[in-house]
Amino acid sequence: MKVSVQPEPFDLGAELAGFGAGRSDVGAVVSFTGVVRDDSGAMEALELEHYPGMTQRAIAQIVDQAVTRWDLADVIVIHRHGRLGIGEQIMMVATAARHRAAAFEAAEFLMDYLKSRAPFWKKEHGRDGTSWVVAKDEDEDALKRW
Amino acid sequence: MKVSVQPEPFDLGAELAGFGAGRSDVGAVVSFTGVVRDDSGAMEALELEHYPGMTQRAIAQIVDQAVTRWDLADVIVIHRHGRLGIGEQIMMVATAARHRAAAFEAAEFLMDYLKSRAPFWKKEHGRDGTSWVVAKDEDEDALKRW
Amino acid sequence: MMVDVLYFAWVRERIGLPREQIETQAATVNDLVAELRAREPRYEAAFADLTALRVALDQELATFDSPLADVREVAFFPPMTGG
Amino acid sequence: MMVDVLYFAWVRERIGLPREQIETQAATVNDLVAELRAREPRYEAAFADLTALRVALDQELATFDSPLADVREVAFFPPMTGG
Repeated sequence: MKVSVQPEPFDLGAELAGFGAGRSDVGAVVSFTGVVRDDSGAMEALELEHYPGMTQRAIAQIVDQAVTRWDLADVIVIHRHGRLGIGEQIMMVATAARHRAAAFEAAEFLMDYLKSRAPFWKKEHGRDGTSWVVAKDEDEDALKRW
Repeated sequence: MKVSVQPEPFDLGAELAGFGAGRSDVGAVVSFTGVVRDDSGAMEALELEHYPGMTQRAIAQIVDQAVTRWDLADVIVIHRHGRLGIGEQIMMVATAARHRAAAFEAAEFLMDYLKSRAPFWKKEHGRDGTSWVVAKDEDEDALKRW
Repeated sequence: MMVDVLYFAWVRERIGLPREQIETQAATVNDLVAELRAREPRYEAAFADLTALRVALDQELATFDSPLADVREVAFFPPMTGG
Repeated sequence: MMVDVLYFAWVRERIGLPREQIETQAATVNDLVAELRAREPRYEAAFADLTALRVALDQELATFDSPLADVREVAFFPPMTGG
């Protein structure tokens, strides 16, 4: 299990190389990577604020829930904070399991919870000023399926 | 879009590096990697037979269905054949989309269809002999959700 | 007409060859299967349970009642286990 | 009692500071919010709509009717937008 909250970029390939390796019971590895998108065409950067004392622990609790619920051989969560440019990686999740259903479900569960329960706040910096990203009702609703 | 059917190993990290890059409309990248598992503790290798004339085309058709159904910026499917050792990567799928739901759903759709509609057959080589892997009813059932 | 008939996985092993050319007047896949089963016990064994088999015509999945007109390649195999 | 009160995102911007120490006798989060709103218009503005706010007590998500007994750190922020 690895949880990291960091301003630095991460290397997805390096993180996945060797993930779940050396175990004969891993048949499925799923990864998710979140990337800074520019929907308006006027965005310059995305700034991620977080709650330093709480973030690491909140993510670890979400990972614990996933591990309790699915039979996972390994999990990675890396979440960046600070100012990120368009196309930069914001965060990643990886799950290793015996079967694909568990690996997919656990990765989606982790994403749904990280989205609405990990203390991060996104602010868009654009040519026309700044604005806080508003949490979507559908992200809160997504938690209900678990 | 990339579809490759090959006996050689692939480099997951190298495939994902730059996948969906240079586009400002990609917010989510999902990857799945299938790995040779040893459930019995007596397996020595997994052999994948395929139907050379049909495989590439069958996979391309499955990818076309996914692209029609979800708004995907890019897709990778790599599937190996031949003899693979425990822990070796069998295949990978990657999807790039604006939002996470589309990236996850399309990756799961691709996996469900590759499992039951791409012409591959797995044979387990173990200390106690060889046996063909039998398709599971649940894999056929998994197609019904799409 | 002449068709290439291909066998994969345990169908190939049971029949003992990966492909053969067959001269047939079969109208459907089912008719072709009946001709093959009549040949020898190894074919009879391979085609004993059609629910355990799949068929592709010219490299597209098809059903056993599909017509064979203009088909050049018929492949028989067990349910696929990719991924 | 003394509590550390932390503000994040637009709550921090609206109040104009990231954290402060407050001496309070508030029994619940709601009581603390009432005290803060009575202070100055910028607090009144930040806490105008509690449905747009979340609260954490000692770095665990909580509700506005939670008791404050033994709590040392209270954080107010909008719904989270991680991932």
